[in-house]
Amino acid sequence: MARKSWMYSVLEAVQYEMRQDKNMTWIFELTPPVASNPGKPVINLETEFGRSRVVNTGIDEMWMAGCVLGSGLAGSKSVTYIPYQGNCMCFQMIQNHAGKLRHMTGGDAEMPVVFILEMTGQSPGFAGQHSDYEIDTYYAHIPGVKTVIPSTPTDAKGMMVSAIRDPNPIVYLYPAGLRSLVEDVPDEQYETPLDKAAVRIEGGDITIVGSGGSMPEVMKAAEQLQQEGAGVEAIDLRSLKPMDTETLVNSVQKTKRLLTVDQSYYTLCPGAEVIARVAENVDGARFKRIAFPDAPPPASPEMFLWMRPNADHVVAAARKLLD
Amino acid sequence: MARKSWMYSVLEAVQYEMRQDKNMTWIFELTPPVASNPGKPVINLETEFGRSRVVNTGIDEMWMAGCVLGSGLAGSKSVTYIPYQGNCMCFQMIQNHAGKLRHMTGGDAEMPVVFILEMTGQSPGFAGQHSDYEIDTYYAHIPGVKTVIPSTPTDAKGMMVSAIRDPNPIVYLYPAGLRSLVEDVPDEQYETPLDKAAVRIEGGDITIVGSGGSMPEVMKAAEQLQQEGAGVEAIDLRSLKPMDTETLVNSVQKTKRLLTVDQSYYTLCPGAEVIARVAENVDGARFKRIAFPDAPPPASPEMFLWMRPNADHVVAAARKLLD
Amino acid sequence: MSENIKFSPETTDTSQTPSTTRRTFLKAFAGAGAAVSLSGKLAWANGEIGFWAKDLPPEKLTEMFSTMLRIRWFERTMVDKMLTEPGYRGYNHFYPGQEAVAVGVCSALNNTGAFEDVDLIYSTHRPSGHAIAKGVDIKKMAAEYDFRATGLNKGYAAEMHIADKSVGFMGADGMIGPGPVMAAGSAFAIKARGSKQVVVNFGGDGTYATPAFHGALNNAALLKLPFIYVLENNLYHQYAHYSYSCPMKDIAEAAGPYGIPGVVVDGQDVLQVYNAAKEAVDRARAGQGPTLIEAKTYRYYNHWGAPGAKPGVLGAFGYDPLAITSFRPEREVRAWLARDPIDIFRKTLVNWEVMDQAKADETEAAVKQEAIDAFAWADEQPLCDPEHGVKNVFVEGTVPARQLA
Amino acid sequence: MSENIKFSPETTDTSQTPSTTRRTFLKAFAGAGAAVSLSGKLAWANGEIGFWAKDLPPEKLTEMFSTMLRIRWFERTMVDKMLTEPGYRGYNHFYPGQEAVAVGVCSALNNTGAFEDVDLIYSTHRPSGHAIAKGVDIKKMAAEYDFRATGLNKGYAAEMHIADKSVGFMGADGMIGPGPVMAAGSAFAIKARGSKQVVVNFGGDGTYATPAFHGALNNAALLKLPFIYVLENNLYHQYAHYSYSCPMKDIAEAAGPYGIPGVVVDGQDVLQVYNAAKEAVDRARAGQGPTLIEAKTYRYYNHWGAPGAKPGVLGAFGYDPLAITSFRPEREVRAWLARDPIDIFRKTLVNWEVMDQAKADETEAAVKQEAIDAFAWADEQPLCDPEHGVKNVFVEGTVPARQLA
Ligand SMILES: Cc1ncc(C[n+]2csc(CCOP(=O)(O)OP(=O)(O)O)c2C)c(N)n1
Ligand SMILES: Cc1ncc(C[n+]2csc(CCOP(=O)(O)OP(=O)(O)O)c2C)c(N)n1
Ligand SMILES: [Mg+2]
Ligand SMILES: [Mg+2]
Repeated sequence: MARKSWMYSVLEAVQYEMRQDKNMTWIFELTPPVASNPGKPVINLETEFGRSRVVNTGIDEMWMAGCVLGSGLAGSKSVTYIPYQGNCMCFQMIQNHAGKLRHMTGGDAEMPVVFILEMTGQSPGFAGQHSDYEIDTYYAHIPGVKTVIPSTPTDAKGMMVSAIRDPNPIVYLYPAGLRSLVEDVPDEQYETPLDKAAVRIEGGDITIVGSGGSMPEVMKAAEQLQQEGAGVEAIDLRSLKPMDTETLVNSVQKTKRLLTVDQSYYTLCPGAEVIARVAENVDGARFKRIAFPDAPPPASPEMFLWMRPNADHVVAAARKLLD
Repeated sequence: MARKSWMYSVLEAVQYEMRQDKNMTWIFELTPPVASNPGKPVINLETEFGRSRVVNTGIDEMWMAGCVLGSGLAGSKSVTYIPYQGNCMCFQMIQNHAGKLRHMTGGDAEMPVVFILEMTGQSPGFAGQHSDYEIDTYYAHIPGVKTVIPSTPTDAKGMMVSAIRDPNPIVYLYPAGLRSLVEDVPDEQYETPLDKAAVRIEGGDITIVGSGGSMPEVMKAAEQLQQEGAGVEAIDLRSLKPMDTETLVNSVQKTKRLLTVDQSYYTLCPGAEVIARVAENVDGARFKRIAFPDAPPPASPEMFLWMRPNADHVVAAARKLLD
Repeated sequence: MSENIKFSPETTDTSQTPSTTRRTFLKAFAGAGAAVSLSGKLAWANGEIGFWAKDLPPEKLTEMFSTMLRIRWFERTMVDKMLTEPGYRGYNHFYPGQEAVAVGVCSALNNTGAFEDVDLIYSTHRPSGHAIAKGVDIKKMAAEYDFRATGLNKGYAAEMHIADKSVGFMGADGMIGPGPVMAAGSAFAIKARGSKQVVVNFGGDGTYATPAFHGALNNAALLKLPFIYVLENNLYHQYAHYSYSCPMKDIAEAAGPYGIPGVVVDGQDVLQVYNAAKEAVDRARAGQGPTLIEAKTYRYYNHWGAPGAKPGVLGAFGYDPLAITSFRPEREVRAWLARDPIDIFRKTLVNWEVMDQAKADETEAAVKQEAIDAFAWADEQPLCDPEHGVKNVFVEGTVPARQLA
Repeated sequence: MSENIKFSPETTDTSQTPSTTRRTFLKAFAGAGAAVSLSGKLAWANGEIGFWAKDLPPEKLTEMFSTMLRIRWFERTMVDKMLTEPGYRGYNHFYPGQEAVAVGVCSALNNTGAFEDVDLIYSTHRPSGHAIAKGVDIKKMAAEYDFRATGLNKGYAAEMHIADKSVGFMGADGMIGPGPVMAAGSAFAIKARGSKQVVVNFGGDGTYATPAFHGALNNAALLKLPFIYVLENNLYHQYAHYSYSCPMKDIAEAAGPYGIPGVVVDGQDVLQVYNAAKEAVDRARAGQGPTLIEAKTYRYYNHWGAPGAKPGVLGAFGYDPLAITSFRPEREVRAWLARDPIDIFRKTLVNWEVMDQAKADETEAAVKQEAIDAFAWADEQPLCDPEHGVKNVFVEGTVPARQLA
């Protein structure tokens, strides 16, 4: 156990698995699979495993996704790290091939592969294509892939281990805004389930559900609401598909109030699915949802920061539900 | 007014607009813009307007979408008809460019373009990539494009007229399973709004909401339920984005029961958004949702037809809500 | 740098060089990654078949002949079924006319053994020929095409998504474009793990215009992958002539900038195809990287199904379903039927005394019966259990049946 | 069929042909869609600048010189601001080192008039040079880069998405790949409506590997569009040398199979670039279709922002942010600085007696002041109203503020 950054935690998981499995490969583009951490050896997958197994490519994310998919089909575990700028360039490959090949072939096709899809860090100032946070929905609607989104370094590592060991294609979303998180993360390999939401705080008055990039603000807001005396149950979805309906329903059975928080665009954001699942199963509850407006993120920090859901927005919405 | 097929109605709209605007172009791939209808002149856009304005291309749907987008940016109205096999090949072009350019440039970019995205006919027997009905969600989550989906030849024509005249980029979804519909369609040009749901049947006991390919089954089920004595309000969304929250909320205020029906995969299907919007605004209602399971469509007609939501499924679900 | 050798059906080689000398010449020639081919008339007489093919043992040649016939009769039996049995539900993108390509290529591959040893092929929406040439069982295919629970892929696939890993048949794919990228990805994994396998991607002339074409070739070239792109140029993608989507006459030219061999081959001559494939396979196995092979060929039927065909008659004629921009002329179909790959190969085999005419007929009759039996067997197979539709989404379990509230 | 002429910095043309004869020669040469270029030493002395450039009036040459300086000083002023003002929020993908490409190309275009007449350019994530060369106002750019409400795009764009239709600057785009496809689409519309405009797409060496590269060139070639792809090969895409993503030395070679001219040009010599662009523009306007121009060039700064740079010093050195696979050597930066496009052009202008050294210095000082004033003006501009973020999504109205419950 040591304090570790997000990327160090993830590459630790990958390094271990690549040492076990001599056939496993890693495809990257801009970001070399390198991480350092105080008091720990530098991890550099490229130099450790060599350029036949760890290779960068030109700006062709369709190739990156197709390459790991083809590797998986040919019997090798494979992972790719696709930068956020290309996270929709590979969309069709995952939607129409990774997601369907197993079923379409009656189980003949095997795809033990992981698509790490970076999402933007959502820093103010970048606008449109470099601050957008939207692909959670696109990828969670695809059948046949598991779409997961960790929000802590500990989960990032455990879910990476599970993703690599899972025989199914996994879309592993990585909101790069979380790259600055540091926490105690175990050194050994451990698996974190790919189908279970995490109840981060228990409480009886209101359920607040977020995922990935919205979790830090959800947690901040939950603390503030607790200080105001409200019993907040804060849930981190972690897996968008399959979605852990049971945990969600059990919570709202108890609280009768559900607030969802997304950085994704409002229309058809993951929160819509959360509300729909709960509304189908819990009578008499009340619902609210906040999300990024149905507008691309503008460059101006003034505009962007006003639009991006933050702890204040969460608190204000929760108060309305609690009234 | 004459009885017309879907495609004839649409091409009538396009032909008229292309005659008005000498700069307007049409890009196609497999399906030549040709339609015939009993008692009517054959419409053939390619021969009428010539191959400089109406042109087919190779199998490159990114080009098709980029070509109309670039045409619009350069000041020409343009429409493309993308076959269902390619309706995600062009995804990134619409998501990251058509949807964002106007906002990212502070209004400088103008895109008076229409992307007709064919969805499969969902005939049994084709499996995976040729029976899937899923893109409604992908495209409705994109900001900056209006995503519409007519379900009758009359709406198909009116919404095509509106789409061409709208200065914004429009994703015009076309569920090819509806191509066999024939009805009386006016000969003259008329506009059908791109932001209004249609209440197809009024009733006070239960609201059933569908769109596009699910509407024929919704209507069939509604008739049967009416015969059983239930007051069904059947709503056709028509526009997925912007979604007409007001019509939905008003209806469920009255009926207190909402059933959504989608051919799209369950998780994050349009019905999830419908339920979430209503649940945020109507207290004490009950909700149900049916949709295609989170599985690719299998080839076997036995499997596929069991999975595809039909009128019987709708009736059964409605009965449960009405109980 | 690339070596493009043009195939021109008009050329006639009048050289009478004895075959051993010719072999030396061809070896040098083929060393440059090229294969030449001539017209439809008996190739061997002019000596241009090449040395590899001539060295093949009679059993191998006979097997290649049988395989071509198996494809032909699997397809013809199915065409007739579609035309004569109104209740028959199967469909197909028929392959006849192109048999020499699938068989020529797959005969140069390793088709048996463990999954870690067998060569892999990726197919298209027109998979029957590739599958049969790779060794897929036609009974199971016939059952799959008719959505039977005991079909090759348990009724999930139908024609457009059949796959059979056990013989390295990685699957048909209904999309045009991504297949080659995945295939190159498999070649990447194979190189990374140090295996000697090679990967062949079959793709039509239609694949040329897809954005993926560039990605597959560029990355295969950069990483020197054991990857062979067999581009079956049957002149049309759906109903459009390839000149609508490709600015060059020989698509093999596209190999040039990538610095890989681009080879044009007569796709009606199985031995020419075999030679080109053998070169490419040897290169790939030796770590020398990818090859683009363009096989000039033709499909006798229309793009899809049996429209324009008559029971018992080979090919489809005169059917124009829409006001198509460029529909193929019937004379073109007849001209290509006159260069039938099975006829061409049969003549060569008889000429080489690998078999006589009677033996050839006997072989054909046996294969035809095998096809008829396969479809008859398929007809008896059970239909699928509807509820299995929610299985096989993931390796484990089922997904919920969301059509039921 | 394509005509590829190689640019080799080592070649020296020793011919002493007088310039009129040379002009005839070059005309014939250029008729084949080609431009040649030599080393960094004074080009005119050897006569290889070409006839178009020599015919340019002094005012035009002076304007080109000013524009190059405007780019240089806009960027240098901003670099220094980033390095010295901790509160400054703007950022940039700096263009210095490449000025000759933007200015050489845009000088061959029609940059004023109605939107139906002006030539269009599509830019990239590295847009300052293209924008300024096309005539965009630098005050408004400076304000936009600092997110001001009165900026070129009202603060919505920042650097990576600036656009100014009024001068045919169709916009920067933060994505690599789709731009060329849209640009070719604009060329399609232009051809369809019979306008004489041409469309230029700027793209880096990084664009070569994108799937869109194939689609843009293939469709432009097939439809003979008035489209020019200016590929600025500055050797790196982000931190990777182009040899990691491209198997050929001259990316212009990729034009070959499409049957369009592929021209290599010295991107440090604005007159060579102008000549190549002029040829391509003339071809395009005459309906002869697209051209691919590869300009060999270099960026003095790192991929993004000012790391490794010092205030008042041109270029960035020795900064390796990560354990990068191939980080550029500092010696390489210094070697390219020694062939500075502004120095090269200044020497030519002095030699041609278009201006003397004093006038050149004066011009530079004035332009530098203009840049300083632009950023000073920008500093005074109002910030954006937060609530405007939900405007400009559609032509009409606003979208709801969904962050508020
Ligand atoms: C991305 C995509 N767009 C369109 C189609 C529709 N389509 C199916 S087959 C085909 C033609 C393919 O032509 P070619 O590659 O030459 O193969 P052939 O049919 O001649 O064997 C097309 C356009 C598709 N399957 N995928
Ligand atoms: C599709 C996509 N993938 C990745 C990126 C990240 N990215 C931004 S600039 C760049 C390098 C571009 O290199 P090049 O085209 O040579 O232009 P240069 O920066 O040298 O001007 C990359 C990879 C992107 N913007 N878009
Ligand atoms: Mg073809
Ligand atoms: Mg570059």
